[in-house]
Amino acid sequence: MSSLLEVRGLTKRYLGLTAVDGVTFDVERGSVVGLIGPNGSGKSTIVDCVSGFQPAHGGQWMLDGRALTGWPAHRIAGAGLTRTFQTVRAYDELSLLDNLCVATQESDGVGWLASLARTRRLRSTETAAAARARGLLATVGLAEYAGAPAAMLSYGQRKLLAIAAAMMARPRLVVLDEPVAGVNPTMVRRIEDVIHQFNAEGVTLIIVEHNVDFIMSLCGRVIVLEAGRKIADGPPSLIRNDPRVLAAYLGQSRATEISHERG
Amino acid sequence: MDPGIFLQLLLNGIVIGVIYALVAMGLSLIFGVLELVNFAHGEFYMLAAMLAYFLTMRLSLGYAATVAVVTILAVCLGYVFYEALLVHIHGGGFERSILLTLGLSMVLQNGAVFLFTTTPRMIETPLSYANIVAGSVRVSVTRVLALALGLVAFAALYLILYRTRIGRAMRGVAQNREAALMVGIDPRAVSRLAVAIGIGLSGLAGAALAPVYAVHPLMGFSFVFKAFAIIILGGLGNIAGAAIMAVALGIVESVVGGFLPLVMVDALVFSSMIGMLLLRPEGLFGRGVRV
Amino acid sequence: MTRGWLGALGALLGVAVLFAIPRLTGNEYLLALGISFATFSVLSGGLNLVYGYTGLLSFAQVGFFGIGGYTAALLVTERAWSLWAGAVAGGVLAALVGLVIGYSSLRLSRHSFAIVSLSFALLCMIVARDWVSLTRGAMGIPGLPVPGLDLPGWRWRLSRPADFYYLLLGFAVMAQALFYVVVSSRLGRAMRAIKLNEPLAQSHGIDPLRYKLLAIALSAWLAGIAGGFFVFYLTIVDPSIFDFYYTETMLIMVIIGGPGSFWGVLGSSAVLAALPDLLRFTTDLRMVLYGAVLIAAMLIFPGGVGGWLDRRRLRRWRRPSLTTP
Amino acid sequence: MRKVRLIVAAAMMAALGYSGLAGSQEGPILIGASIPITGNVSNFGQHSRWGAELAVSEANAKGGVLGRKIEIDFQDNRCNPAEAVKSVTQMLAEKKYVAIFDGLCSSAALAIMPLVERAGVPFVVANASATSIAERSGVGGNKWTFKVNPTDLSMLDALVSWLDKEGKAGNIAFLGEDSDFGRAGSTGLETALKKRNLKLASVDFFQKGNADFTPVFTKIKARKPALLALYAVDADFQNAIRQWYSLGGGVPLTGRVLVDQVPKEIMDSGFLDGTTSVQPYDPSVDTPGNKAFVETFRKLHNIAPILVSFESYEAMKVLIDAIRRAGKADPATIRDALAATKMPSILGTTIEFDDHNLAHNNAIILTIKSGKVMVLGMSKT
Repeated sequence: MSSLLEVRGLTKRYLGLTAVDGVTFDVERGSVVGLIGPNGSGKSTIVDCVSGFQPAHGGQWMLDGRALTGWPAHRIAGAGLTRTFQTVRAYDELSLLDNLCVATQESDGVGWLASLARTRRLRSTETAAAARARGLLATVGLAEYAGAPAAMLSYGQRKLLAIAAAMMARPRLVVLDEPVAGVNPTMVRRIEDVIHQFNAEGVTLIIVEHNVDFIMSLCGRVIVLEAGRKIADGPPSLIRNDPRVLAAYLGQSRATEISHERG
Repeated sequence: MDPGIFLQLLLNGIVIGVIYALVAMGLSLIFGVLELVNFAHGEFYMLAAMLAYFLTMRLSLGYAATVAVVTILAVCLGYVFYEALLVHIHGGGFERSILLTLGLSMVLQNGAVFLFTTTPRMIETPLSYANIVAGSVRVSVTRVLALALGLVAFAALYLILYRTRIGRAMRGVAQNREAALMVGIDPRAVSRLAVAIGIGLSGLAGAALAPVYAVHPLMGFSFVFKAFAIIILGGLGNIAGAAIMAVALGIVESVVGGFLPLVMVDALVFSSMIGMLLLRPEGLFGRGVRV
Repeated sequence: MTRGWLGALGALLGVAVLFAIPRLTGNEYLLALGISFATFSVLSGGLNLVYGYTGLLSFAQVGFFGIGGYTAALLVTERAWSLWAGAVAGGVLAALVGLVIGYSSLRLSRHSFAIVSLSFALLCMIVARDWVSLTRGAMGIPGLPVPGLDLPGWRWRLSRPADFYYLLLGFAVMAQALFYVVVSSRLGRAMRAIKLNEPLAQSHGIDPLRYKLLAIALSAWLAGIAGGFFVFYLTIVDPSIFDFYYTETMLIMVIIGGPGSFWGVLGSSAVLAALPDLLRFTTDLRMVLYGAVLIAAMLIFPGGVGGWLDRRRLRRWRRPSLTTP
Repeated sequence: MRKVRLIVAAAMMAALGYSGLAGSQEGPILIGASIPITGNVSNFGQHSRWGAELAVSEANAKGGVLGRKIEIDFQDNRCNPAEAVKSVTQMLAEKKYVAIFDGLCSSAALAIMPLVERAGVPFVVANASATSIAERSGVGGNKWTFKVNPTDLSMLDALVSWLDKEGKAGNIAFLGEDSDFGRAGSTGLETALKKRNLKLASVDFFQKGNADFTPVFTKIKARKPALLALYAVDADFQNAIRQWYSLGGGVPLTGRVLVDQVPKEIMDSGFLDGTTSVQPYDPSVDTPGNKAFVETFRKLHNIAPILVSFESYEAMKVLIDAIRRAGKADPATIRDALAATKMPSILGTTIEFDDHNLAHNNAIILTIKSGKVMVLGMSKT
């Protein structure tokens, strides 16, 4: 089981504050890895650097052995590492179907001229993309609104659409940035099922989240960050009682009480 | 380079710069608070100059009285301008503001041509020919008065923005509209005041410059592009940046105008604008008011 | 797809009618209006591609139009090129200038592109007037020769307005067809995605800079060629070709037509190319009325005609039958 | 799609409907005028209009011409060839205008010339300064275009010969508006001076609508020229004169100085004494015709006529005179009548067209002595 993503010594500094301080971790092919930590621990910054939206000040990262360090965001996405955003984003004026088709059109190898000349190859690629999009909409339960503009969706529905869009281009690794933040409980379960289904189909995922229960039930492995440094990395059962993790979340004194209770 | 000439150019540059600042600060305030560009800003300056000419020559009002009356009327006009037109496109209406103010500029400019004809008018009072002479340097009194008015306006605007509650509210709305809403600032009242002050400033500039330059319906147009250049170079929405840039531009135009051919100066202004942007995209002084 | 075929048929019919006009009426004024509409539709179509679809506010269109005009005029009068080669060369030069402006300012922000494009248009006017050795200065280049087209068996001398009507209308139809193909293809969809949410588009593998430069270069190229043809219709090119009045007209056409709406902008280009002339009955109040129409249009049609059409489409989806979970 | 074509059809119908109002055969004689009503040359357009309207109202007061009243339809060309072509094409398409008048800006006039040639309608240019207009007209060229105002070349030659006599021609600084008017002035002066192997001391141009001249005046003052050739008009001229005065220029002006527009205070102070200027026209010329013209003009618009008002007034009188001599309101006959024009000008000379359809009205050389404008003499142009 070689690792799909290798991150070595990732560092990012803002105006005298080291947001990410030499973080190193691997992600196994087919696994679901959780990334948790209190506010300001550098979770989102790591996602932004790895996906090319923020320049890193140090360290390298490789996908399937290919170095992506310093690549612009759109080339990293093309290489098979896609992501969603903390503040949910969608193309409001485009239909749900178009929202998804846009996500894959750059990586299906049809050039500009072919697109303009509407060659047979383009038409077949487009119909295939539309079919795949309808399938993904069905998976996330939005199939009946395929033609509606994205502006019509509720907050939770937009989260589902964003996840579906990230899956469109058959990525090797998808990073979900707080997929269930601010979402009602029924929708959280729906998102959890959707993630399970995509993982079952072979997609490797990194999930950045505050909802620790959500992470503990979903992820095979959890990485915990505090103030830009990795303080724990292992299966959920181990992480749940690790004193340093408790200290990071609950403060030192409370943490020691709990670890005594749990013996 | 005879120092007298350099001093003459420098002094002249400062006077023009301060007047550019009045117009540019008004434009910058309106852009900062309402996030919309007022293409009709030059026309308000022209209307103020026309009114100043009318008051001085027809009603033979004194210099100070004319400036006061024109500025107050300009502030009221700013209120009316906001309530009648700008209020409808508030919030994210950037492209609609372009069209609305372009339309207004056409109506005001061509309306003035229709009503007052394009014949240039000069304010002829004993004041307009008085000069202050120091060695080889000569400056007309009306320019010195315009400089004084400009500095008074700077001070007044600074006090309003940084020493009053409404001023703080204005800077708040300019920096972050949503945050200002959440703490209960009424954006409509603040925006209306910003427009009133902005138009008031360009009214003051019109009144101050009426005795210096010939007054005619097309005098506002050449000012608008210079004012755009200034507020962009100074950092959009940054009022202090606009003021400093305006004075700097006035000085550069005047001093360089004394050496290079005059038409080169305009080319210099616009190419330096492009150069400045490529080096510091958010303008010399950063986004300033808008964080 | 019947709606598509119906649309295509409607468009073909419209074009056929427009081409028949010179035969129906000898009224040269209608031809002049038609030429003005054709030229402006290429300019506003280009601006709609750059601003309406890709979200880049640009004031540079008139600069490309003028560069095309001057290049064609200079190449034909100085180097004895044909109008066809001269106009295309003018277009290519305009596109190259567009790429330079675009690349240098877009790496920073959309905002700086708007400002650089404004300065560029104003600089063009100054250069046209003062770089006398290149552009003959304020006098412009008068007396442009009558262009001709020599095809085996058919020699076309464009001496009458009807000839230029066919030329500019034919070019406008081709330009609009090219715009339509682009905006209705996935390229257009990618451009709209960049306008609607650029970071999201980047996360989907779309390189915004490539599409922005494509939009700028294509619209500049077509605007340059249109400039080349238009100045030969006028038989003179002078610095007033860079008049800010043209920029205002294009912006008005796109904003009233509705940015991002192909047919809306095409329709508004037709109406607004004729409107200033239809208002000629009042010599003095013409521009005052024109300004008043703009203000009224903005207060009544906030999103422009296109925006109004979009809101109607949205309302159809808000019917109560759409149950949300 | 249907909606869009409706809009286009409506626009077309409106245009057709508008042009359908052809006047009846016996209605007024219609003359089409294309002048800048908007844009930064609108002050010239306004004066051209006032001048032409005065000529027409005087003719109509005497019963019009051929027993019919005369009417002028002014259309705006923004001093832009595209607008000029569109507006003049509209007028020519209605086939009811017997002549087209002025164009005013050189590029607009040059763009109108091929239209009138194809439509077969006479075109009387009153103000455009480009020499290329006359070069392209008359024998072997556009025989429908007639230019009433003289070009700068001949006038400036007369001025320079005058200045040379006073030995001041060698040190002239030139400051002109960056337009066809200004550029024609600088080339005209340079050619006239080259004939006497002299040169301009310095040449500067300013952008029309530029308000502040202090920087360039300071530069010029530093070079201590003997004369300042100033080519500025309306608001620019007012600003320039006042700023030159406030800077204590101390050097008289030359070139085409609008002497009648100098503020009284500056004129009386003797600041401009020694100024010698050449103009195709000046309100202070004391011929009876000019006195009447200036008086009526001042009564109507309470300012004195400027060069443009005079040129349009005279050009319109030439056109009306040609219509009278043609005997019928037919463009071709009017053209022939125009070619044979021999009309007394209010400046006392007679206006005739040479083989390039260019009239050579006199140029007036003026000077200012102790605050008074004096006519030094007239010279053929």
